Amino acid sequence: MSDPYIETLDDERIKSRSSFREALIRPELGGIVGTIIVFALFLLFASDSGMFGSRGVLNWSQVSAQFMIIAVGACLLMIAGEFDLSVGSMIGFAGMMIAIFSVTLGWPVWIAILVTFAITLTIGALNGIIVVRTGLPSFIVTLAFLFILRGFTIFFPQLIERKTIIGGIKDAAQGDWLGAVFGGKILTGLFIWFGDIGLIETFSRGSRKGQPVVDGVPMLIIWAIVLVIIGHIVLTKTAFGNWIFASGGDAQAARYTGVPVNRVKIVMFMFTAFCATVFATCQVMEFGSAGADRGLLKEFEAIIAVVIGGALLTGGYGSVIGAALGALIFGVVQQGLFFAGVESSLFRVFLGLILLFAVILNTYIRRMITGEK
Amino acid sequence: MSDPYIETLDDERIKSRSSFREALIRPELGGIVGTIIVFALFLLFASDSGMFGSRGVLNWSQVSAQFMIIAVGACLLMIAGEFDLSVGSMIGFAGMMIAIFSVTLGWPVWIAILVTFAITLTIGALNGIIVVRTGLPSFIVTLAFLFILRGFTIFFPQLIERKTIIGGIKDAAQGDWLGAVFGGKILTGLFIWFGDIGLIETFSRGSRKGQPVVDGVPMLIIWAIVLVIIGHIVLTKTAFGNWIFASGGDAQAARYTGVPVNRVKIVMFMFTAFCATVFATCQVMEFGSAGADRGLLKEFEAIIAVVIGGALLTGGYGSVIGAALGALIFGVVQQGLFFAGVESSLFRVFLGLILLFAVILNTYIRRMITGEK
Amino acid sequence: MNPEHAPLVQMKKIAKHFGSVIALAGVSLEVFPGECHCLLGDNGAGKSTFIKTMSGVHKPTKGEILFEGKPMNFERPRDAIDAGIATVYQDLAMIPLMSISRNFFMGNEPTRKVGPFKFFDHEYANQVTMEEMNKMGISLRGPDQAVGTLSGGERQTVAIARAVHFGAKLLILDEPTSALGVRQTANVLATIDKVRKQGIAVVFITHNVRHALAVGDRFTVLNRGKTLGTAQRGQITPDELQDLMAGGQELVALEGSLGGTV
Amino acid sequence: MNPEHAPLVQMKKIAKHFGSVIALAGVSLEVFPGECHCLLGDNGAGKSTFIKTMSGVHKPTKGEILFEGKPMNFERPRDAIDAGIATVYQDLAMIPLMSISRNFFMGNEPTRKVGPFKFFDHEYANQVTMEEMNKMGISLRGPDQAVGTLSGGERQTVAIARAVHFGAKLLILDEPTSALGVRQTANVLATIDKVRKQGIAVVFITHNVRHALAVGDRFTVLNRGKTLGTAQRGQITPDELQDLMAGGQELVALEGSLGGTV
Amino acid sequence: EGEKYILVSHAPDSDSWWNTIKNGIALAGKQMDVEVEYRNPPTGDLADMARIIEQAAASGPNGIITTLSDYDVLAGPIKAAVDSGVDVIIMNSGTPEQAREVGALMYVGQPEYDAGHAAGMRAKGDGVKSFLCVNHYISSPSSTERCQGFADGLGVELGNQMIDSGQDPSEIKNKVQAYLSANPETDAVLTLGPTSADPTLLALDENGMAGDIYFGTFDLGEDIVKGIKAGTINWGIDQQPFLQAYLPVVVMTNYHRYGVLPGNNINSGPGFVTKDGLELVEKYAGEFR
Ligand SMILES: Nc1ncnc2c1ncn2[C@@H]1O[C@H](COP(=O)(O)OP(=O)(O)OP(=O)(O)O)[C@@H](O)[C@H]1O
Ligand SMILES: Nc1ncnc2c1ncn2[C@@H]1O[C@H](COP(=O)(O)OP(=O)(O)OP(=O)(O)O)[C@@H](O)[C@H]1O
Ligand SMILES: [Mg+2]
Ligand SMILES: [Mg+2]
Repeated sequence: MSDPYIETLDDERIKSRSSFREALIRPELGGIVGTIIVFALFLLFASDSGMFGSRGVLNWSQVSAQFMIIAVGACLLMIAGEFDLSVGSMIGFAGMMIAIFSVTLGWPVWIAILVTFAITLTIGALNGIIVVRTGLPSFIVTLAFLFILRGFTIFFPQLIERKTIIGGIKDAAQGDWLGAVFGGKILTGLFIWFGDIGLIETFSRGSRKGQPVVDGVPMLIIWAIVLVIIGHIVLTKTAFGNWIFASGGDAQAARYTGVPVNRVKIVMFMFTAFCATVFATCQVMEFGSAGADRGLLKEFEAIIAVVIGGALLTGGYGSVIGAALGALIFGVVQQGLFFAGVESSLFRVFLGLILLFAVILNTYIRRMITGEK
Repeated sequence: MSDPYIETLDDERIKSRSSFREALIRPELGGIVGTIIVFALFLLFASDSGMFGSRGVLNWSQVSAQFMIIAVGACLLMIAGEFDLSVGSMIGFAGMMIAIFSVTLGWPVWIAILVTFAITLTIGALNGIIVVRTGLPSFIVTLAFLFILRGFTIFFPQLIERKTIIGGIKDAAQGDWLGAVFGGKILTGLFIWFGDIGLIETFSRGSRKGQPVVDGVPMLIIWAIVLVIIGHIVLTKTAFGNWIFASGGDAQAARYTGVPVNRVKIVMFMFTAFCATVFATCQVMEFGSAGADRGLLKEFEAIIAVVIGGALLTGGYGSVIGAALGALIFGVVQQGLFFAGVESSLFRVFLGLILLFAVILNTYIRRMITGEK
Repeated sequence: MNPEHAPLVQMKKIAKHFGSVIALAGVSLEVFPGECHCLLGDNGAGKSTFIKTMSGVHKPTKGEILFEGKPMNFERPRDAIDAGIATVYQDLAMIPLMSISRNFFMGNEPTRKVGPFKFFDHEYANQVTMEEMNKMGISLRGPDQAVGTLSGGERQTVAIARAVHFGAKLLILDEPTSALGVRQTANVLATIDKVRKQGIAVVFITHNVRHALAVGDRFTVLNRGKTLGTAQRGQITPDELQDLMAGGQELVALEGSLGGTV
Repeated sequence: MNPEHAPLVQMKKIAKHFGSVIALAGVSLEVFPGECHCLLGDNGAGKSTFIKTMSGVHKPTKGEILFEGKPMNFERPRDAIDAGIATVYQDLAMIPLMSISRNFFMGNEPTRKVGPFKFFDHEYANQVTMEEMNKMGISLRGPDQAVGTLSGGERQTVAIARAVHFGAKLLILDEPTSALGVRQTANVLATIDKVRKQGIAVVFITHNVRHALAVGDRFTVLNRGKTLGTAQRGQITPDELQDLMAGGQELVALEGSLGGTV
Repeated sequence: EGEKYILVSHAPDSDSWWNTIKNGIALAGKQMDVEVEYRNPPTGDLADMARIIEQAAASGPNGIITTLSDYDVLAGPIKAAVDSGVDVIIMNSGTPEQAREVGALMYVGQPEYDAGHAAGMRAKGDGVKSFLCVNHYISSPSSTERCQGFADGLGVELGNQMIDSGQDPSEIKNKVQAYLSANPETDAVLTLGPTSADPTLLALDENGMAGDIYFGTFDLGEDIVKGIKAGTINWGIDQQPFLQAYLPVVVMTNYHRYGVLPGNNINSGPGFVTKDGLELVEKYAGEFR
């Protein structure tokens, strides 16, 4: 046979496409475009509302960071071809477990947190095992867990403490090393110095007069960044990442070629549970209480962030960076509407419209990538 | 070629299967078994609680009928391969529209109802058009509408009346013919006679002393029965029913053979919206007010009923009778737990467990039918 | 074959682009009533894409389709079916979860009137399905068996039987024999022959030169989105055809080591 | 072919039932190293089912599998792959949304160590993929093209190239040539020939007698879940083989009207 | 002896304020030696609640204690229950007039609009001119009434001063912060219960407005009591939910056993809880207070 390399290099059946356009079309393009649009709009309409002051930035960063934490888990799971409707209930459940262990039972907070992680990871694995063993759609299985976990989250504290909010975790977590990993702040020294040299504003009145308005980076944001980076590397740069894509693209085909699809899916369900528990722990440590209604509808918010970020609901396609941008868009829009003073009940309408707009944009981009019609 | 008919009649490659077993395995078998189990359990544990008294029966029949109305729509839509998360928001929205038209704007109730149906059917069609035109998953599109419709349902009455509940519809609907079709009762004469001959209890005091406690069959139940029958006939006995199966089974293949898949799907979205509006209208006519929180989570309840009834979440398989039985199970369990005096926060736990149990049973049955492994 | 007849279908300079991919770069073809027109060519040559423009699945990017002399603009497969074009696709149009008879009549459901209402006539459908499948040499367990439980070849046979049963003026078969056993293949070829003799035009895509020569009246070879020309039966030897199909490449070395034409 | 060798695989009285369907009713077979064993038979004869029990996809209902003399109990395809069995399935194991090179190395990802971590070596994967595909005579636009945009034949070539590249002691090909053009078919047959000469055992399923005769050393014919026996190359004429494959039915009438063996 | 009473609320399962109610009814049940049950629509859908009242009546209790959060929806089922011989007491939401109309024995509770109005008057006296109402339960009519009453008490338009905060604490916290930094001239914050008060406290802590901005809240909870103690919260309006649950059981039991009935409705609130006299409140906050 003649050397076919030459043939490869130019094929008359391909219309030329500029390398600029080539570089542009990637799963996260929709997220990037969306982020630019959103920031441009709010800079235009809400720049004088304090949204881009240091406190404002911290404000929407925290909201976005929360979304990011659960979006990373949901994103990898969705790429692996499943999704998890029990994320919200899991958040409520995990918080309640930590509260019961540390306040009611009086365990040290770090033990309470570790035991809770063990429990939620087990539940995540159970979700996964049921899905892969029975072949049922994860929608149904995790919907069942949505109800079961929420039911227990309401039932347990009532049975034990006769209330559905358990407080006092802040006192219990005082000086606890693991508590600080979730609820603390870092770089406080730096920010106080920023405040001293006038780089950021200081409080002009109230109990904390003279202190900088932002006194550190909450661990919540650190967790979000770390999870996004790890998720991105695992997905794109490792063999396991290839398995995630394969399991979501076509589980049967992946199984035929020896990818341990069941293991991949179960691990992803566990990772989603892990992210939900990180979310819950950060929240409990920040607010010092756990309530039975925590996390309501968070599963949808995670899925929305992921989908805005360009992932395919049916699996096999997506990007963690995209999901993180989706979470950022979500957080900025939600808070931005408040800064801009838009009637707050219209937030839902905006959310729906953004979601629609984002998925349509993403579909267009994906078609350009895969060349489908 | 030799006549191949003989060959067909007995094939050595098929293990014999009793005709009894053959007759048993049908999509609704899971629903039938579930219904029997549920009734047996409650007859055992809650028979002295008034659950099977005339008022008790009416109570769970009404709840089941409500579920049935939305389950029929969700069932046909699911068999056609899509689903609709905006059902709950649609219920709230439709009720609110009727209230605004008839109370705030003072239109005759029948006009208010007809205009509302026109609006919701248009929204249903819009849902469908977006889904088929863009090829986006209906999960996402209808999730967007879940937020958009709920947002408007909260926003409009606040804008107009500064509250989130609009009452006074009962007065407006007094003597309205279309109002009675949704909110009336039939067979009242028969029930009064039942009361007179002592077949059912009568009120012991108050303004209705001597009247039977159940004074007729609410139109809600009639609507449920009619919708189930029509849905069943259309699905199994008409060409359109074949198209519904085909569209859900494999839209591409159906399109190739000339099935108007897009039209089928859009019509099914409209039918789902129709069912949601019937639900809302019955509710508004019965209770006389529309609130912004009506219908919350009803989309899940509809999907759960359909899935308990044996339909396949991925489309192409299911039965309306099954969905109706699923709704019956759902309603009886929900109200039955109240009758049995079970701690109400555990209701969700039960719901989750029943859902899991039902789908596993159904999967087993479906595998027997299709012979998959 | 009657070349003096007016052609049933005329495809004129059909081009089809998918995004940046040029699948067809101007292919022309005529199909006459009562002829079996074989479409041959390498993998990826564009055969499936070409017949999909004929059956209304794809809209051509450029070019014109004349059906019975009139320009046709198929918006969807339904239009082509209504015009009288029946197609068996390479990726079969079958719904695995539905029964064989429901699949068979999908889109062409037989109905029975009861009062003002029309109902699907299941009995008739079951009966016809059993008969047609038996004619193709496949014995079914029953017409209500789910298609998903059939083997690949059995499914293909259902698809062909369906197209033949509703077969209109033009029957398009996209590699119908590729998954078939010898007996089924013979049946399909015999069916093509029978259909052609009834005056129906057939477009038959295959990679198998022998199958093509067995039933073909004319042969058009596609290569990389372009046509290499059309030959009459008898004007071309099997070896020439084979050479054309392989894109004119030298296969001598390979063939030698494997003992003759493959 | 070395019949005096110990067989690589021995399948003993394999039966497989799906619910009420009996797909295999006790099929036995031996495959020796370095031989190409052709598995032939009608549609629905059970060929795909049979090789799936060999490659760990299905667990046989009854029967025993010996691999290199030891009883094997494959729980999942991974086990078979690890034991050295590479398979190209009839329904290809390809992920349409993933790039060709990611598909190529799916389940066998090449890794590069960076400190304590192992990363997917994309560069190496891309390079190998391009090379292997070129060897099969397919020129790709680029290794990061999505598999979903390839034609059916192109996809099949990727699947075969993958199996050959990781090709272990036994290579199973389920109708690999059915969707292929002449050139690609020749390539595949040449590849089988090459692989066999390296001492690897090949199980080759086809409906095409000529393809079977071109490379096969032994021929086993399945019919309705049972084996009709195994023949050596040279012990059987093409016509006899054809007769066996069609289940012993008389095809004379048909063949006559269509001009010879189809 | 062994009478059965069912309390039906309109609250979704997860609403923590209703604990006190559950505890109150349980305690009364124990003390009076009667059987008590608590029922609520899981999602807070009032139409579902109507069905629950019908169900409760069908199960043949001696009495039903229920909220009347929407007269239109609930009047029918309650009247039917009364007519079939079940005694009803209205608690928490609704008004004394509506209770009389449906044929209930009495009304125990705090009319929401009036409570809001009283709070508004008090805040006006303290010099408040603008406020932010953090509504965590926008779809419930009674929460809107509280905000509306407060605005009317102050004598200002409600307008955009009520926000739909959602129920997630982080969202509430961040939304309050966002509103306050966009509208820094806001004089006062009004929250409608622990769900919105707790995160609001944290929000004010973080943006340095704690103790500086006027802060009033409905309903008590652990953190609210701490806030009052610390001076961050100026006052809490206590409607004493414990009494709303406890009293109807006691009243009905005695009515059924001995035929005695108080001659008037009982207003369990509004009582303003301030820094003074917090000890018991603190001890039992969230449980009986
Ligand atoms: N939807 C699509 N999007 C992008 N490219 C496509 C699409 N469909 C086909 N192609 C490309 O068009 C070319 C022609 O494909 P087509 O399926 O028509 O080939 P074919 O001649 O039928 O090949 P085979 O014999 O393998 O079936 C191929 O290179 C294929 O990759
Ligand atoms: N998962 C399954 N469930 C039920 N029946 C099955 C299943 N898989 C295969 N069968 C049946 O087993 C029989 C053998 O099928 P198989 O796919 O092995 O045939 P084959 O020889 O590969 O045919 P072909 O040449 O058409 O590919 C067929 O009758 C088929 O209907
Ligand atoms: Mg093709
Ligand atoms: Mg096969």
